[in-house]
Amino acid sequence: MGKQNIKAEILSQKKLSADIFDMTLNVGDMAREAVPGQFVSVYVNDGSKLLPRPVSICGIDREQGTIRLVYRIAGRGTELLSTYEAGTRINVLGPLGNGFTMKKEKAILIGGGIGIPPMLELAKQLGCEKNIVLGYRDQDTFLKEEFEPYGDVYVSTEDGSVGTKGNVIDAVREQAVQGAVIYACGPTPMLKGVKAYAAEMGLEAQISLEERMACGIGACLACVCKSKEVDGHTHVHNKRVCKDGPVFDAKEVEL
Amino acid sequence: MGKQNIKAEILSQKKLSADIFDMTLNVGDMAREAVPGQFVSVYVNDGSKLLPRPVSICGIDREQGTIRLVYRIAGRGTELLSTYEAGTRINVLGPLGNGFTMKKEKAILIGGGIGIPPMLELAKQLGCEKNIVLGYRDQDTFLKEEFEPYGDVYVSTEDGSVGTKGNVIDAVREQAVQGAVIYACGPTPMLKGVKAYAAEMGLEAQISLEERMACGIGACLACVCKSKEVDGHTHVHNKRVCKDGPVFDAKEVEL
Amino acid sequence: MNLGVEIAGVSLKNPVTTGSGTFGSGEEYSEFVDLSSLGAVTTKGVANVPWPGNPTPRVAETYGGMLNAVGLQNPGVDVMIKRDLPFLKEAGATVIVNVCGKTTEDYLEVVERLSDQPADLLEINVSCPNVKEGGIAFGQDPKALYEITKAVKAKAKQPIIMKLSPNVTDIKEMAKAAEAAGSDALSLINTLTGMKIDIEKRDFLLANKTGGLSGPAIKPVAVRMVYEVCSTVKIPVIGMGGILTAEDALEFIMAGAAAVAVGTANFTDPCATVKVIEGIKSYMERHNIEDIRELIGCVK
Amino acid sequence: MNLGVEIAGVSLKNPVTTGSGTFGSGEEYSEFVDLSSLGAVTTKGVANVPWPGNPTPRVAETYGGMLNAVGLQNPGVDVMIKRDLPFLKEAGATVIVNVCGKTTEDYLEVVERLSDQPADLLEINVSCPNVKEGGIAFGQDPKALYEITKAVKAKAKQPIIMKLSPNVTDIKEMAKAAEAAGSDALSLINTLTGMKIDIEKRDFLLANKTGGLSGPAIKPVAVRMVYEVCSTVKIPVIGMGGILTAEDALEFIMAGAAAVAVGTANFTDPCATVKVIEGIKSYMERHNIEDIRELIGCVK
Ligand SMILES: Cc1cc2nc3c(=O)[nH]c(=O)nc-3n(C[C@H](O)[C@H](O)[C@H](O)COP(=O)(O)OP(=O)(O)OC[C@H]3O[C@@H](n4cnc5c(N)ncnc54)[C@H](O)[C@@H]3O)c2cc1C
Ligand SMILES: Cc1cc2nc3c(=O)[nH]c(=O)nc-3n(C[C@H](O)[C@H](O)[C@H](O)COP(=O)(O)OP(=O)(O)OC[C@H]3O[C@@H](n4cnc5c(N)ncnc54)[C@H](O)[C@@H]3O)c2cc1C
Ligand SMILES: Cc1cc2nc3c(=O)[nH]c(=O)nc-3n(C[C@H](O)[C@H](O)[C@H](O)COP(=O)(O)O)c2cc1C
Ligand SMILES: Cc1cc2nc3c(=O)[nH]c(=O)nc-3n(C[C@H](O)[C@H](O)[C@H](O)COP(=O)(O)O)c2cc1C
Ligand code: FES
Ligand code: FES
Repeated sequence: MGKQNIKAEILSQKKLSADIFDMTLNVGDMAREAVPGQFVSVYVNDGSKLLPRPVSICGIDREQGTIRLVYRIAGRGTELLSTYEAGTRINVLGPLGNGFTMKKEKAILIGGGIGIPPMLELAKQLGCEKNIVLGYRDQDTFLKEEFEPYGDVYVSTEDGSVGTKGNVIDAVREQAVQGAVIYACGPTPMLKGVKAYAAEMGLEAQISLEERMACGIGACLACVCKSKEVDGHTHVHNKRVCKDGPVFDAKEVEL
Repeated sequence: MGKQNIKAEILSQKKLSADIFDMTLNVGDMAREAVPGQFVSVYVNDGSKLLPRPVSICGIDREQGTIRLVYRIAGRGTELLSTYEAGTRINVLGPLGNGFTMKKEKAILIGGGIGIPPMLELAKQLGCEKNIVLGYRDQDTFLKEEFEPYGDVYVSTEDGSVGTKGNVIDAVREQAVQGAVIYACGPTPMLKGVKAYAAEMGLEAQISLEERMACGIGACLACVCKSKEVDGHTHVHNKRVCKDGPVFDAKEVEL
Repeated sequence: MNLGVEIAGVSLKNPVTTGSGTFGSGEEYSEFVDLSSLGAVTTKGVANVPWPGNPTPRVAETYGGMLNAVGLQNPGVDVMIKRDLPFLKEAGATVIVNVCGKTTEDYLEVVERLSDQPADLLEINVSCPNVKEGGIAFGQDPKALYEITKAVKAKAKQPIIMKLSPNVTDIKEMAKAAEAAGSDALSLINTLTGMKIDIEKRDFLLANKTGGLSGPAIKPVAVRMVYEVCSTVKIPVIGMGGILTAEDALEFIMAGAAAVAVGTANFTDPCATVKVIEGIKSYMERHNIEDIRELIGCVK
Repeated sequence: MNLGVEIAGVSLKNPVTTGSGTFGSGEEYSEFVDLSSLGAVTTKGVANVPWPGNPTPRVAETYGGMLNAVGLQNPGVDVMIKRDLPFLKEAGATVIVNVCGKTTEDYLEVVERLSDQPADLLEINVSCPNVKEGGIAFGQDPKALYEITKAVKAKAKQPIIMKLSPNVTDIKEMAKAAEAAGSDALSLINTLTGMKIDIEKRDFLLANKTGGLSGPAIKPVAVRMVYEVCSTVKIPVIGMGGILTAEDALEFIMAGAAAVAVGTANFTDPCATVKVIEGIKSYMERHNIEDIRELIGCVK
């Protein structure tokens, strides 16, 4: 069945904090196809905007056929999205990308900032023992409580208001967080830190990257990252974040 | 006080017939400034559309501070407008143009198609004796009942389903409609007919013209019509429909 | 906080003027905008004699933009001198008079008539795509542009701003020609030539067939050209093309424009110019910028 | 009802193809579109050897459009022959292979390698603004365009379509040069060179600084150029630039295009091509048009 291009109804839209919103979409079969770490392309209802907004899937309800998206207002598109009330219908293309490869080994889940949402569905679905590290700017620790049922939760904040002062790797070191496989999503500087830490500790790390996109399905070659191996498409060293990723083995990519 | 540029709330939106809609807007002071025959520039909430849609004022409630617009879906802009529910806020610039000069002499009000709406407020405000002639395509005689309190109403339809088969001038002749001043709004071929009839009968005729607009306030010189006299702005023979009109003495303009 | 900029020795209290032809003579917009609060008012193009312009329809909406083929309807320089300039000066506006013509002589006649008038700057439109002899020929050939610039500069008492057409292969060549001939400043872009077809009527939407495309649709082309020109010449540039918001204006300024003009946006919101100025101020406050000139050309 | 058209002796079952570079090799979109239902699939530009393309960010959204500076990343003609052409033929598609190069020799090498391959038409991209040596120099000078067209035509086994750049003063000159050199057809427009600045970061949004502007924003320019070219040359034209809907496609057809390409719209809706075809059909039904060819160039 694969990817679908549908008009989805917004079932709920909530403000989680100053600039973070939480939206549930009725997407039918798309929910049954989706796996943690995948994303969807969301189209806003304004003629001046032609390109989709890629947003990670934060929650999947296969039975209800719904997905949950948690997003930050980053510009006009996400701002518009946040104004849509329940009942509004928007175009959604998905599920896109590869998602995380769920391993049996003890896991460290690391989410930073707006990279936290996709880790939630992963936390739910990963069958193994989990430690969860969440990095925030300040005391606005959105989604934190929702992670608590799934493992031990460690927090870092840039301003030190909650948990370890510093970044997620500071928290991992300070709290001596243990695990064999790291799953991570967050801003590039954080992912660089994760990659270095994993290399240092000899751990496997699956990291979810971000890049500007157009098609979202691997056709336009907008969203490439530098890869160690030649890529399957162009046979250079450019993997497509939207199709070959967004999740990559940290060893595979240059950041 | 003059023209205003406001964000107005839609108080009601009703479908009058297949493609005709009836909208009331809360415009505050703008309603107190408006006179019959003036129009407003309506902006639709879609980034791909920058120019306003000029729409004649069909009703004015000075006390409530509301105006009523009756419009036909002619393209994407008016289609979008028709989807907005009560509570939606849209940008409105107005009141624009000159409006009809209300005379004391017995009047013939002539409206054709989507030129009918502006005649309604004129019918209400004109103090004198009135005959009203309305031209429709077919039996969809929108607004007809609302004219009945203000004078004798004659109807023409293109398909002959109601009243005189033919155009408004056919109805005027067939019914020997009497009056000293004609006030008319409708498509250009109809206005040509009105102009010719008025000349033939030696009557004064005030006709409301339509032209593609950009600024709506007389600055861009998009919306000119050929005038007999040199115009006040450019001193050629181009009067601006949005500012010098939309209502002109039929003798003044070439159609 | 300083918003003032200088164009060829003339001080503008802020970098925001109006796109010629989109703001009339200023009078029509004075109901919405305090004209003295603008950096300058740029008037509709004026010729030596009145021009009736093109047949209607003269405008058509396009996706994120519009086409116009007004064809430079204007009352001629005498009416401008008698009616519009006194009005603008009375209103406290700094004034850029946009000048159009069919022949070099037409341009020179207007420039001469304006020599003792309270016009602060003259913008020479050699780039109107809507009139066969409306100057576009001057604006698409560097040699012709050089010649007319030279001739106008020799006659003009006010500093001159040559207004460039984007309908060229290499805008840098054009800018260099105008600079070499003595132009005091440049403005760009004028409209891109475009067309719209009414598929129901199977006819052109504009009576003139083609028209000039303006509005936010063209902004990326305009910013690119302003950047290219500012990297090439030393004279100041007034940037325009699709500015709707302060953010848009700042793109031009960072690309190197010393001032910007708001055109089509006036039709979408008659208060657009004022909002752009306010928005620039709050950007500067937010980023602790003392002087707008720090931002001019800051992106290289 | 006939929707079929002919380009240089090749029959397309309908006039709708894809904009090179916006539809990959067709494979990615085959989940959404039955490739055999399109008039043709036009592939991403292919060079003699793999090209890595430009650094990221490679795309930026603009008002009613987008900028791209992908820089012609492509796997080279060998992979195209081994992987993409068999896939497309298996899928039943008519195929237009878009060819790019840095030097004349590069182009000739690709064209030669394709001579015995199941490519129905070759589209020669001499108009990519995103690679210094990506052919744009060929596309902005009529003499250079004449030379490369002549050279490619001499080698090509398939009919060739020269793809023109809109970043020129006079598109008619370019079209005439390509026709005179023997091009079998023309396609236009490629993207307009543009720029976007991130005013918060005070930097260019694209790593390449400039990119190619596409999408509905540019449609009026594209329709105008297609009209001008169709009024100038006799060879068929594939029109493109901002087609989102069947109405947009019909504008190009009425302006004279024998076929059209849907580009950026694929990113807004992966089924855009199919919807354009359906929309053209229903327009023809509504207006009782038996043959699409009645509409080609019907507006004069
Ligand atoms: C795979 C992936 C998953 C993502 N998941 C989430 C998520 O779960 N929650 C969330 O809040 N954000 C997420 N983002 C970032 C999100 O896509 C951007 O914040 C959003 O597109 C910004 O749109 P805008 O209109 O508000 O901003 P604008 O800056 O106005 O957007 C203009 C254009 O740039 C693109 N763009 C802007 N910022 C980014 C960005 N950081 N990455 C990619 N494209 C961008 C937009 O899609 C649009 O095309 C994700 C990005 C990617 C690539
Ligand atoms: C003074 C005046 C008063 C009007 N009063 C009414 C009224 O009371 N009720 C009503 O239904 N219609 C009225 N119209 C016509 C109305 O403005 C158009 O039907 C409407 O603008 C179409 O917009 P659209 O987006 O649906 O069509 P589109 O064709 O998509 O519009 C594209 C552009 O063309 C302009 N345009 C399209 N048709 C016309 C037209 N006939 N006249 C002027 N501009 C046009 C639009 O404003 C827009 O800028 C009036 C027009 C004028 C000039
Ligand atoms: C209706 C209209 C009339 C115009 N008239 C003139 C003119 O008389 N002289 C001139 O130099 N430019 C004229 N222009 C061009 C504008 O001044 C400006 O260069 C162009 O529209 C790009 O800016 P914008 O996108 O902000 O409108 C006109 C533009 C429009 C839309
Ligand atoms: C992401 C992207 C990549 C493109 N790559 C190519 C290419 O490889 N070769 C080419 O000739 N044109 C290329 N183009 C140009 C398109 O084929 C087309 O000419 C242009 O985008 C205008 O059409 P549109 O507005 O429908 O997109 C590309 C355009 C985009 C947006
Ligand atoms: S967004 Fe098009 S290839 Fe990734
Ligand atoms: S619409 Fe601008 S002058 Fe009338």
